[in-house]
Amino acid sequence: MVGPIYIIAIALGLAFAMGLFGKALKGITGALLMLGLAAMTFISGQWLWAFLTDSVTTTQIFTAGFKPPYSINLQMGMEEAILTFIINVAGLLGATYMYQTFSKKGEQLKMIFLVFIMSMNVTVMTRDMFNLFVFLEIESIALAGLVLMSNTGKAFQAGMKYLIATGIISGLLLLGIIFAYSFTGTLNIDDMIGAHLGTIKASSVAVFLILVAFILELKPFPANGWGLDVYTAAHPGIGALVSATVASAGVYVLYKVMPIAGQEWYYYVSLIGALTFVGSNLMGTRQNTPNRLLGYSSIGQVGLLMIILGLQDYLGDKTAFIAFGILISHYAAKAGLFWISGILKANDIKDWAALRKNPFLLFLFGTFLFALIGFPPFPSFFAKWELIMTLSTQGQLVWIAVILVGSFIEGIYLFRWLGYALKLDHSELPSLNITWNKMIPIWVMGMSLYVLGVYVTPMVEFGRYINYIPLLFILVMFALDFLPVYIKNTLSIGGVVWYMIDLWPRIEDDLMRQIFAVIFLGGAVITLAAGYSKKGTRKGFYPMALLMFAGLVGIIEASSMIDFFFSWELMTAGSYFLIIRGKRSMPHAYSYILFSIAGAYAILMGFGLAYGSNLDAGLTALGNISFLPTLAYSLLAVGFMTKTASLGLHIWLPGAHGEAESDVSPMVSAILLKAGVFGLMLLFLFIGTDNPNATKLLYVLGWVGALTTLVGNMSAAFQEDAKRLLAYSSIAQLGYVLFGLAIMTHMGWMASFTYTINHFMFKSILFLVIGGIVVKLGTHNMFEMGGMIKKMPFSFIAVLISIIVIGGIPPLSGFAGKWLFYNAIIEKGWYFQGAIIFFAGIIAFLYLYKLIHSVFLGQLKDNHRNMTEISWWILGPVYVLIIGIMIFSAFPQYVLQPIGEMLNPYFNTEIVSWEGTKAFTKLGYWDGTTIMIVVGTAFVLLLGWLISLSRKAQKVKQFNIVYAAERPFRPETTHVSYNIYAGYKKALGFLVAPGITNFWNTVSDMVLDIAGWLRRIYSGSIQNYTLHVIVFIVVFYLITIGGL
Amino acid sequence: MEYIIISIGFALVLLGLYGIMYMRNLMRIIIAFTLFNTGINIVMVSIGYIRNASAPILDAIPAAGTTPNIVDPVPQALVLTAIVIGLGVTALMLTYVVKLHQDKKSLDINNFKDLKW
Amino acid sequence: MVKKFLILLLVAGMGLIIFDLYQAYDSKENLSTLGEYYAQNGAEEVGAANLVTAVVVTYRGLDTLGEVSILFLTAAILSFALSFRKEDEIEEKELRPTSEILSIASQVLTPIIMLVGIYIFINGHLTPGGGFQGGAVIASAILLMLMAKPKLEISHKIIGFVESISGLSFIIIGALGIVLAGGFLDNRIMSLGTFGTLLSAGAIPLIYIFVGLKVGAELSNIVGSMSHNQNEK
Amino acid sequence: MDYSLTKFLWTLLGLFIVTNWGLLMSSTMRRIGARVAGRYGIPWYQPWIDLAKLYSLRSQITHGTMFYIGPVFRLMGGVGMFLFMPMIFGSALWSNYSFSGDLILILYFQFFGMLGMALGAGEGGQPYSAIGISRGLSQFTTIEVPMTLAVISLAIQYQTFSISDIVAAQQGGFMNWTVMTNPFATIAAMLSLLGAFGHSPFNLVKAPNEIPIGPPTEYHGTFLGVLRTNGAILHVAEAALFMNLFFGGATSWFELIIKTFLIYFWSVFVGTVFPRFRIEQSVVWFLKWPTILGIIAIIIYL
Repeated sequence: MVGPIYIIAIALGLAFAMGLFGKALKGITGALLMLGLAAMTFISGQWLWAFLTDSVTTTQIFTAGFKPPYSINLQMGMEEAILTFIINVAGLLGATYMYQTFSKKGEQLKMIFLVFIMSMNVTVMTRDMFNLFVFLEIESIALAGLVLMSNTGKAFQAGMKYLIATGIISGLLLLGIIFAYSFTGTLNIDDMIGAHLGTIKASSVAVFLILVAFILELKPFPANGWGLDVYTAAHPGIGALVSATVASAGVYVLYKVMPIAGQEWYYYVSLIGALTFVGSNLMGTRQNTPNRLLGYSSIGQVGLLMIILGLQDYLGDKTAFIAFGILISHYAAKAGLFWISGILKANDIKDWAALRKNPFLLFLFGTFLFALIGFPPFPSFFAKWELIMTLSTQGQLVWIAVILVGSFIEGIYLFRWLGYALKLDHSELPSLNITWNKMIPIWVMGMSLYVLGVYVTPMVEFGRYINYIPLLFILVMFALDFLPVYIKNTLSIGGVVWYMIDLWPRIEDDLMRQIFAVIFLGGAVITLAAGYSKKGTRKGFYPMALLMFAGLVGIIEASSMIDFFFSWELMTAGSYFLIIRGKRSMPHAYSYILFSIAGAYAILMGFGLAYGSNLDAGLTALGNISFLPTLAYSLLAVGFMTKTASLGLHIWLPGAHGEAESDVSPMVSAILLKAGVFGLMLLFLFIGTDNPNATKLLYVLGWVGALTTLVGNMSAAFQEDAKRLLAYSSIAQLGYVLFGLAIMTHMGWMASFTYTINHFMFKSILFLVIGGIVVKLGTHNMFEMGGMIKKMPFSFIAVLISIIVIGGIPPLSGFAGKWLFYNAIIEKGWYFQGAIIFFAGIIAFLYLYKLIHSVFLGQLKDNHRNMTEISWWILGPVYVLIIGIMIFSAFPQYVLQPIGEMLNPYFNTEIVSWEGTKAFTKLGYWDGTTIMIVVGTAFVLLLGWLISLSRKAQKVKQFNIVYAAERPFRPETTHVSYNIYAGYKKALGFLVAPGITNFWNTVSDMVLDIAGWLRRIYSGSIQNYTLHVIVFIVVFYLITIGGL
Repeated sequence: MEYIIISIGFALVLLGLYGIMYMRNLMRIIIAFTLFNTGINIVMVSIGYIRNASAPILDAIPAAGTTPNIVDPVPQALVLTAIVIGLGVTALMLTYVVKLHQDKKSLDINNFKDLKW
Repeated sequence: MVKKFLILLLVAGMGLIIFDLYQAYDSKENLSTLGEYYAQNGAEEVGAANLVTAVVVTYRGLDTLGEVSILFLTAAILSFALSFRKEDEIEEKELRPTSEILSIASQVLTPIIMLVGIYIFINGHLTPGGGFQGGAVIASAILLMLMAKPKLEISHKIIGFVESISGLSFIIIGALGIVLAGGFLDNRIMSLGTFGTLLSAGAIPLIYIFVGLKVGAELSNIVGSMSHNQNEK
Repeated sequence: MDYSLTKFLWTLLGLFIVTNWGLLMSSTMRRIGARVAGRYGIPWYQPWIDLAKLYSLRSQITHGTMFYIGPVFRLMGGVGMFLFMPMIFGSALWSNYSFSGDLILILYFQFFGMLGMALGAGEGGQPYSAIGISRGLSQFTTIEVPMTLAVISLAIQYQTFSISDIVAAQQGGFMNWTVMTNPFATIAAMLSLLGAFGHSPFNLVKAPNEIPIGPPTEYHGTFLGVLRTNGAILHVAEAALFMNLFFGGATSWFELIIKTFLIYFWSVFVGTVFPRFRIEQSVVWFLKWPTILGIIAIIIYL
């Protein structure tokens, strides 16, 4: 194998040779540069390969023929191999990316670049303290040179700040090194580690200086203004390398020298890391310049890595996996993002909307952002998972909270950015001019994230159970994205059906999972079928829809917590992309994803506590949480409730569902919300009926559920937007489900199941039909509709049946839910919550009537006179569901009886017993079939009676009656169904004052204000940045050694 | 003696830091920076000082097991490297100052606040 | 005012750290382990009378390579950075003629200074001095020339040639160490010779010659670039 | 479960009795109201004349299918309530089809008719209808609050939702009636009944002089006849429900007639004394005293 020393030799030799032959070889210096970088990559690559195949062990490379400490030695181990490899790869790709720039600007730049990459290799490999210092200096000088490449005033300023700051830092490092030498008599890092400098009072100052210097090299908050400026002003190609490689090398160097200080100091590294992670991300929330934003994010990620390094005692042998998982994701993502930024040349993240002109770039952009946040299947996901799990086995809850809060704040700006790119208008922006050499590096980074993600999956406990087959299918759908809708739709439905057939035997004995499988996959088929009504290619829709469904199915199938969480995140990602497809969806999808991430983190922490209690990642671990069980249950419940949009966590839903595309709304409403229900059911089953740790929690959740129904229904009643009305209705319906589950009795669960099944069916119907109508009429406002019953009779019947179900009116299946609730409430004794639930149930009539009246009844509007029925591709699936409702209403026992039997073992409370078609409880009885027969018979008889009495009725035209309160123009001024419940609003409207929305707005304003206020420290003055560095040093000193 | 030298070194370090923080003219900042560097170099050399020892240049190969009475050569070697590095950094800073001056015709740092927040 | 106070406060804070360092410092009677090893074995192993040179060139040869790289980098960056300017901005400045003393003295002194510089780096393994010192002296001769004749254009070709050749040779000698001796930059690829003579200490004189040439060329380059830039408005 | 023809015929007979009793009761009440106001009032047979006239009107118009079916839904609501309620305690034949479901079924079946009426009237396109409906729905939501609380209180008291069982528990003298054993629930429910019957002060749904007759504005002829019929049935059925729940039920038609009359009279009595509320007033009113009483009715069982 080629020794790593040749990395240095090749790089320097080539650099010197370029100076010698530069003029003569002008044409091929570019090729030489690439060749040199390729050779360096090859050398580290072959070492990496050897380590991965276990054919070598950690090797020391001695120089000058003497053993350390007398001479300088390099070390090549697994970690060094990985780092040098990624550094050289980034160098190679970076040079490819900047090929034109380099050839324009002359030989010197190429030499500088080579030395730059080489110096980072040495900082990683060297085991000599002073040598480390020398090559760090080379690195910063080379970087300062590369910054000059931009040749702008800003770049000069940034470089100057950088030079002064690093000059001070390295001066102090030098002081530290020389004193460390004077105490230990060696410069070798390993010998210094052996000397335990950090524990001796006198030498601890030296340790302090070394440590603080290496920490400062990583640009800790707030002493990092100079670093940010470099990110902002440097050529994006250089920014990519600073973020990807300099940061990686710097983190590794810190990791290398930390043992010199000893474990007493680790805590402080974590502390600084936490400050940096949270602080930097916080300020990122106010940033609109892409490169600077990336800078904030980079520094934040490095902060996270510092936390991990500082916590390595807790993380034990998982440290490497976690750190590398985060590091590599950060590395690939940041490099890719900077490169994309270089292509776009935008000064505002809003201009990234231009990305849509190149779908590949958009895809890669999304990939990088999701990798940064830590979504599956990227390595950072697994790393974060292991991080949280391991920390919780050590009881480090505060650290978990800090890490998750920081990650969440990062999500705030990353998803705002993604939203801009996906939705903002880009017609004014120039089209992109992309050469292949700029595209290839970005592709390589993007693809490597996927490959690495899959590669590391089995390294995590239970990771091997993660099923990548659906994801492969989705990849194929991506590849086929150019095909027309009807082909892709057929393929998608085929895939879903095939998966259903494949899945069924695996869940044969598990009714609960079967029910949800039918809701998820059956729902998928039905809602996808409605997609036949769309024309064109519908770019990007199918992969994302399938991603969501894959996630949903994964949740059902999950046997371990990681499996579950993996699928949960996939589902979140898929649904985010679905939701944001709507025309005005950007802000709503944004709040959706933020709530989802926060919820996911709550779940993650809950899982962590479960894992910490059992050291078992199986899902069953949830059943036995001994470590802070109440907290764990609460976190999990809150996490799932972000998906069910319970009160307080619901504000994302109306907009997200209301503005989504017509067939996406039913997907995200009727189907997606059930994921939260499934999660809650799993959780509550694991909690068990008489768990003393959850009694209070369940009681609170009961109230939350009840109030959710009240607020949801009342808000729906005051809506003018048809789809938002339905969205609020979903909130309320899920409130019922939550309430029933929180009751934790047989009867309550039966009610919840009934509601779940009903909501799936009627909300699919309503969203499909109303969505179709909204598209057809071109307005969401109900007061602009009317009289559609004449134009769309089949839609009317579908909606009529649905609202009978929602209202709980016998004989349809909604009544079953109400009846079960009455029984459950009396049995449980939650009378007042129950009263609220029923009150809310009656309020439902307000919005139901508003919906059907304003859309279908009343007066036909002038501009709708030529409307026809909505597409049969929509009505077809709708009528399938209506048949389902009818069957469920007439023969509820076929569904509810097995559910009851399934629930029996879990609850020792009163049960619903069945006698043929009749259901009994201790309190009452109900016979769905008989009611259907009686009502049906009586109805037919009465209708017959009326018909027999009627003469030949004469049809009246619309204009035969007065228009006392409706005008076709500016209808909202006089339209009877505009603000139809004005009086009611006057009386009870205060109940739905947007208090919760205001609350969240205030919170977000506060966060942004804090960020805006904090970032004023970055005044742009060189002096201030120097001050920050010195303040950082002095304060750190006073805290650590000064004992402050 | 060595205490005085090291004190001078430290004093230069502090003086340099003060200058870097206080000065507004870029050239002066660079001068302060070289003071800072020089101070560190002096400290480094004095660390290697051994009382009553001579320079680390030998007249003959010492006999096995005996140690010639010389000062520590290591800090001297290090200082050599440090000086060169300091030179490189200073030269680079000067280049930057040239570029900055070309850009804004000014050396006052308050004129270079284009990048912030 | 507040700022001034804050700066003083910070300097005081740094003073606290430095005071801690000062307290930790003890004047020494004995060499450190590393220094002791070099004192005992350096002369024998490396063959250089000047132990500092032994440490710089051989034991810590990688550092020296780094130093050379830094100078190389700096020179490259300077010529790169100072070269790109818009053509119309370049405008020759009218310069005062240099004094007669300076111009005549420079003609006399330049060769002598150069010679001294060469002496210093050739004898780097025997006497105080070495490649860097020698190179710096050579560059000072160039500086003197420039001061005497501000319009003097230094031939970048020659300087670049010297610089690159010597750098490349350094690398090759270093790499030969892996093949012929114990490792990268091992000086024992040539015989160690008689201790204390000019042709001793293995490859050290050779390396120092190249280092000296390289440093001299690079510093001259830096000085030249700066001066060239100075001449323009 | 008895689906025999005998049962069917007996139920039809019951329906006939109830309809006629309802009509008679309404004319009686109107007379009482007139007398209080110093007028003479209609003859007791007036409702039959009205019905005959309405059913035989020659011409009729329709605004569409839902308009046509609306009255059927409405009538189905009233008839259904009757069908699912045991009328005479202890009689299998007069218990109608109450084996299909319990009290909850009846409570929710009320909505069936309301919804149909609202939809039918909605298709008529008459703004008065829509205004009437929106008021009706608004008011109805809060009427149900005390009612729900009372029903919950009853369920706690009797541990059953079965109406027959509730009646059975009240047998053996009026001291066993719910009105004596659970007065708070009874008062709460009786107050909510005022709203359910829709007499003044809660008659703004139909609001004479303001929006002619509310939801049925566009209905006339046979349709109106059907609605009137339903009104008669519904009043008796609702009164019978209250009778069963709070006043010991009835063991004979005679007892039923007396009790339903008195229950109905209660709302007429209040109606002639109090003027009409605005919608926001009535909505809030039901959430005040009746609700508080309902809460007390539950608290005493906690």
